[in-house]
Amino acid sequence: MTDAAKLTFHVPEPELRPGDTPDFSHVTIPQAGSVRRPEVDEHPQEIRDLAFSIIRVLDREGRAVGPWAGTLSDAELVEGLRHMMTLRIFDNRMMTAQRQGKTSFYMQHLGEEAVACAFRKALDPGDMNFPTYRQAGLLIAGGYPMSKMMCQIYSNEADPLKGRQLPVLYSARDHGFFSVSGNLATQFIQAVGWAMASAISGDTRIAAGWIGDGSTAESDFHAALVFASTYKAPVILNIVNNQWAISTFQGIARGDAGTFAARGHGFGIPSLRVDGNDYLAVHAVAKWAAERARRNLGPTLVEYVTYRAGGHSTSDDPSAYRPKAESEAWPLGDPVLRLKAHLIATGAWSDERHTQAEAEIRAEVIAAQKEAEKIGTLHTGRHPSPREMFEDVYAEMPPHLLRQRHETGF
Amino acid sequence: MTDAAKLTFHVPEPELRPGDTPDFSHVTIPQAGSVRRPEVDEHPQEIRDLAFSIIRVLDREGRAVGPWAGTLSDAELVEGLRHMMTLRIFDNRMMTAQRQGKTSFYMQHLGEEAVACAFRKALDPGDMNFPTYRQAGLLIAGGYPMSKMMCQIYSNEADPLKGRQLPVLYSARDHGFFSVSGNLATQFIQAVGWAMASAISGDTRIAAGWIGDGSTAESDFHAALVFASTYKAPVILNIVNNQWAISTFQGIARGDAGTFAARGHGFGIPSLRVDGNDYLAVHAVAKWAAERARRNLGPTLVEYVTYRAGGHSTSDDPSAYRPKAESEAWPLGDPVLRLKAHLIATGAWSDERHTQAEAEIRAEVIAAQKEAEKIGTLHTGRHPSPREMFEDVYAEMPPHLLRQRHETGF
Amino acid sequence: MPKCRRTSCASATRRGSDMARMTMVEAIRDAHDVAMGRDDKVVVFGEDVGYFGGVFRCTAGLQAKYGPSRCFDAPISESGIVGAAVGMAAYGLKPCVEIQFADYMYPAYDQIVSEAARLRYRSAGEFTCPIVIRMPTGGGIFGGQTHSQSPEALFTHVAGLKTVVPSNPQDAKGLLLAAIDDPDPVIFLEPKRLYNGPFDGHHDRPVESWKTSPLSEVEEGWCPIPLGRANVVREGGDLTVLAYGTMVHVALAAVAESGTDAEVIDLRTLIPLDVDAIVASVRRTGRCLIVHEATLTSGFGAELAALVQRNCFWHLEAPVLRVAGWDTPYPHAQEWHYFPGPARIVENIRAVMEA
Amino acid sequence: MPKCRRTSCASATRRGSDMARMTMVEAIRDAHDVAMGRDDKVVVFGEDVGYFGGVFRCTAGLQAKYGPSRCFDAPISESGIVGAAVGMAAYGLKPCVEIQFADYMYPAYDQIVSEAARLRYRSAGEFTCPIVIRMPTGGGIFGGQTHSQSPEALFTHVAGLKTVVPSNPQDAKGLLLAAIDDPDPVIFLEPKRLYNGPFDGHHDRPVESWKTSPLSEVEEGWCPIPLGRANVVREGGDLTVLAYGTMVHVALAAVAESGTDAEVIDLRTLIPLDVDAIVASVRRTGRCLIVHEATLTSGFGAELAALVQRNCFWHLEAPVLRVAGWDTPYPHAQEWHYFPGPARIVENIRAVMEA
Ligand SMILES: Cc1ncc(C[n+]2csc(CCOP(=O)(O)OP(=O)(O)O)c2C)c(N)n1
Ligand SMILES: Cc1ncc(C[n+]2csc(CCOP(=O)(O)OP(=O)(O)O)c2C)c(N)n1
Ligand SMILES: [Mg+2]
Ligand SMILES: [Mg+2]
Repeated sequence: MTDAAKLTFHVPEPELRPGDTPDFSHVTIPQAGSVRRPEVDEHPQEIRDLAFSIIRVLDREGRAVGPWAGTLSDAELVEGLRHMMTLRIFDNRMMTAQRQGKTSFYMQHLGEEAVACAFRKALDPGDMNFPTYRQAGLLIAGGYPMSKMMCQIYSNEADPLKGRQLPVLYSARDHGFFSVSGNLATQFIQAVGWAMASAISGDTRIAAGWIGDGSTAESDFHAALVFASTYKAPVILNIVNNQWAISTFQGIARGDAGTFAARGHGFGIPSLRVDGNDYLAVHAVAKWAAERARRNLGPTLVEYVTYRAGGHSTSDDPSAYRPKAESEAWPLGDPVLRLKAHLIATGAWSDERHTQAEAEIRAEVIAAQKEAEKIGTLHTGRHPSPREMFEDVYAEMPPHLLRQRHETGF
Repeated sequence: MTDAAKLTFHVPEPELRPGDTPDFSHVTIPQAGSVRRPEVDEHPQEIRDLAFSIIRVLDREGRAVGPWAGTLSDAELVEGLRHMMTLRIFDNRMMTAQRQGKTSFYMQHLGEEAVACAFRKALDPGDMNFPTYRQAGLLIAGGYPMSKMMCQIYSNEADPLKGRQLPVLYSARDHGFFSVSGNLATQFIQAVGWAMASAISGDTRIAAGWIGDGSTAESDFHAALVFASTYKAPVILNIVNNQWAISTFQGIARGDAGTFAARGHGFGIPSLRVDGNDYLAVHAVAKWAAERARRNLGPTLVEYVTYRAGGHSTSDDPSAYRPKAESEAWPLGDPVLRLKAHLIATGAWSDERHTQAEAEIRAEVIAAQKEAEKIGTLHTGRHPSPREMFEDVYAEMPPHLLRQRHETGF
Repeated sequence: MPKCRRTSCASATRRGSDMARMTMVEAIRDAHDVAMGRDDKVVVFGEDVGYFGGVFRCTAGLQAKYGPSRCFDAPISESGIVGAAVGMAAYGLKPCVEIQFADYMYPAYDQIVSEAARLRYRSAGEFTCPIVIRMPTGGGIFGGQTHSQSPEALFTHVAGLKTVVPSNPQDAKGLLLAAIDDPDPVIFLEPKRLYNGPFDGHHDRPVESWKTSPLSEVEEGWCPIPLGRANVVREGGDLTVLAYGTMVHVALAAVAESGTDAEVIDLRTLIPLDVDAIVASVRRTGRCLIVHEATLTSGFGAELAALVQRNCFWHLEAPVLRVAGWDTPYPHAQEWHYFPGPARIVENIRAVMEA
Repeated sequence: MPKCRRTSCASATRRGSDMARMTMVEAIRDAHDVAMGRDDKVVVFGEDVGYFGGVFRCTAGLQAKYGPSRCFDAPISESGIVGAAVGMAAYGLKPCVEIQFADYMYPAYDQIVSEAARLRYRSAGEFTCPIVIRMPTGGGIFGGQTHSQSPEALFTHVAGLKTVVPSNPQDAKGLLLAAIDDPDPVIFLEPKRLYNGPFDGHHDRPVESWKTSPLSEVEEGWCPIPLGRANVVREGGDLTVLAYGTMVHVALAAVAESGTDAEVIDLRTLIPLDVDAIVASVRRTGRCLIVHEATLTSGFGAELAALVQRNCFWHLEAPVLRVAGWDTPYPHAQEWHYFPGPARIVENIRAVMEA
């Protein structure tokens, strides 16, 4: 076919790069309350549309509207707000600590606090999350001690992971928080395996897998969907679409699909898309998915639409690849401000109480930090013994490791 | 949630196992000609239905009907019939040769001949297939010498692959046939890479990837869809759904999805499902997909619905896991008989010509076999020199391999 | 086999009525059965493993006996199989999965190396990964480059994994039981050429069956063989031959043909390695030959040679030699030129003895 | 560095105006630029490689200069990246791809081992795979277990691959040019601790920059360094130290501190290995120490030790010793206890000398 036109190569590009003026006016944001809430056992084919919309509860005036509203009391919402505020202040302190050389590395959640904080409250004790590095909200909202998190970040003597792991790669079994891997996506299929195990055991506990938009390109994302779909595993498969994967915009991973939620359609898995900056919507959708899992109806895929307002990590400066003010232009707003506005609107909260809460939380975080720093930071204070380096490779130390530890003199 | 019912574990099972009476009456087969033929540039969203139907051209009376009919002349169809007959006789001879110990292993195409044979005719010279082990029809329909195929199967001195590869893992660059890998699914993303390279180079050639139903569970299937969708690669992604993956029925790989074609929907890739036992339908759909690719419109996913009528390989006996007569009950019939009936109906063919053609083809195949066997079979005759074992590991033999070859005395 | 000494799960006192003759396939099946019967937490899955019982039949009958929740078919996704197993282990089950051929473990390599092997370490023991990953390994069946590989060195380099290679039905059962019982991930490589009979490398002689070998006497019930202990399968003073899997039989044949009084050690477990047994033997014999099917360069033989020269330097009377697969992919037609058969081993025994 | 001898891309005659000072990052970028400018078939892609220019900036500026068809961002799918590269190579392009960290190569391992490495062989030369897979390797940056690994032995065991590890900007450029030019797949491991300056293991001393090192003098333009040739970076008679990557610098520092007159060889290419250079040196010195960051067991040092004892047996006056990472995952806080620093090397130099 020599008369065919030459092929050309297509590389998706974000619309905006440094220097451009942020503009999200072309992004269609459905009105809060406008997306229906199907029964949990409705056939996945019948709810295809939910993967192409955005489930939202909080409207512009801060009112909770529509069929997804009403899953939480005001008291619970105030607690949720405090969790998000805590996470933000925690992040803030740790970003600074990293700059001060107290740790090697940190990753914050700025702009995404609602996702993990609200999700956590839809789970029951005993359920297990398989998180990535950006779900510390699960720990905060689950009441895990902040000083313990900081000890991990500082790799000090009280680090529950004995200094072995990169900062923020927590593990907290009793808090339903699986050990975070540095390798992307591996946890997604593990979550499915855990859920399969629960079903095999005739248990009632369910699992939740977590993955970022960029990481959905990894193979284990596919493995997870294949296994979840095949064995109808009681698992919630969460995609946190914060628009960016380090310097790469979501279009590189999503390709020509309308949304990440659509990935579920190839597997007959009910797939929902939700406003990730809306604490109430996240919670309601998580509850819905958890009920499906617990009623043995199988997996649910959820895409949380949010925005990574900060850098990817302390090693990253996003101004090199996106407009500086892009995050402010982000049309779904800030999760903390939105929930605050809602609670003020309902009368359960006020600016004064907010300011006061902020001060209280800051004090708590600082107290936790002091406690952790009393023990040590990466380069100061007390650290796990180098002996620890040789422990836990196996349950029992084999002769060759004993020999090596001996060589070190520890 | 201690009041929740216990979870139970779900393992999909085929409806029928050995001893059961085959029954496909619940399988809905759309009427030939009933599925519309969209423009090649129609939006994937608009043709979602094509992934859940079956495009068919040949009706029960052997007539070619509907919008997908008419892509081939009678002469071309006669040629196609001869290709399928050739492949079937070739398979037959090689199955016997394996039982006679002339080779270690063989894999046949019984019941699936139309897929690769018809597809081949939709490509242009220079296009590249990335096949699995069950697409020898591409070689037969492309005029590759049968004796060369047999020399590969016999690993004899004239084996183009110098005895290095397992039988049927052919390679034929000049015939647009990429070296078959023993590792499932790896070729699917490679096909996308080849297509990307063609686009990068401003070429006009396109690629086709091939995969079995069972192998779609592998990670590289996902990688292929992600890359094809992202870079709009000029590639046709073929899934041959022959219902079985060794002993495992398609439900284990497909899970809760309606069809394999549906997998494309998660990626915004136009996805078609076609009667794989209908030579005309396969060709028409392949043509459509090829045109999309060549017009720089990007990838197409095609699921060919067919049935593996024989064992998985010469090492397999399907009566251990499925009813013996299942293949006869298969509602899409036999591709050779269906095309034959059509050509007889149009007057382009007759029972006599068929019988005569069969005899001619058998003679051709036997002649090719004689030619190959004159050179050698796995354990008799002339073989590639053991020296060949050390060649082609690298373009130039590095010192350590030279030393090893020297050690062998060759 | 003169001077043959064996330690196995069949303890002397229990010999007799509670022994059965089994092929290696049957012994592996039996180990599964015993482990599943003893512990509900043991689940078995893999490609074609459920209804059909595995392409080598190692799991035949288990689904019928224990139900599809305990033994089931998996999609063709090695990373999915191992990834799901890691999650199940984190839950508290003890998955024992099959990779259809060792050659197909690569898609699962990330889950094995980055996840299974490091989970206990990275979580400081909070989560553990007691899984067994079985895979048929090695050549000798005209399987070509994707049904013949011996990738053990790709596991022995990974901290956190144990790697086991049995050479006979007794060991296969006992070691598999120990592997399933082990609190850590174990790679269990099954020499497929030994599934149905021993093989001494003389491919042109009639096929042997396990039925006539004393090594097919397998104790019934729960009879684990501890990981980490080598087995001296032939005592001798002239040199020490280190081997595992199929090569144990080939080495024994070669030793007999060479007329040397070699000590032959079946390593059985590569990690943890029985260094003491190796060192004690080589210090006594002063000479060492290492045999494996895997490609030579960076094969496990390299580690063995490095350890031996390090620990036995002053006792060595000749360089440690290695006989291994050539540094090429495993070819199909040239199988017997590739396979390190008795002739090549005899030649190298001579070289070690004459150095 | 007394008695320092180097062969590099900077031939004596061309020294002068056509030299530039570069960090290793700049040298790698320059090699890409030269290769892309010279040959349209060279395409570069990987995660964050396009617009941003790579998390270590090794491809910065290439997309702007050559356009997004020649240098582009890839989805986070290592198997996709390598799999697509294999297909592109089969088409006739010469892809040079980046895996963001060597620790993340495992998802691509199947495509590397089963496909790239064996394509020429299995197709009898009909299809070839001239690809380069670059990946930052090694520790020393507090990267924890998933940003510190040295997986070279997982490549050296695979027939069909070449494995390269440069230790300075000159070599990085020259070897990368040769790798891109090579007709076969090359694994190019870039010691990330050396990206911006040399590092001798004294982590408590001020960070050094390449700017003051003569090794940052990099020839401009096309200046490949042939693969397969080691570099004697310090001549000496007491013992031979074999190292590559970061450990070359650490070994040199340790040698200086030990006061021995060691010969230090920078292997540069692990496969094909410059066995002749190693054997010649060890036969002369009679002693050998091997140093690498990767875990000890089944590391590339095992192969080196096996080769050295085999080829230099009658010349060796002491066992070959290895200094390496411990057989544990790479820990975060204990980095400097894990890293084989100068003190450990000095100790082992003493042990080799005193044996
Ligand atoms: C297997 C693997 N490949 C690459 C990386 C490097 N890496 C770390 S985070 C990241 C981006 C992930 O983006 P996304 O999934 O969107 O998550 P986000 O950071 O936005 O939360 C990359 C490429 C890795 N950790 N693991
Ligand atoms: C990575 C990998 N895993 C497993 C196998 C073993 N295997 C070979 S063919 C096959 C079944 C493939 O079934 P399908 O994809 O449906 O193709 P079909 O044989 O039906 O044409 C399996 C499991 C393999 N070759 N490669
Ligand atoms: Mg993201
Ligand atoms: Mg199939």
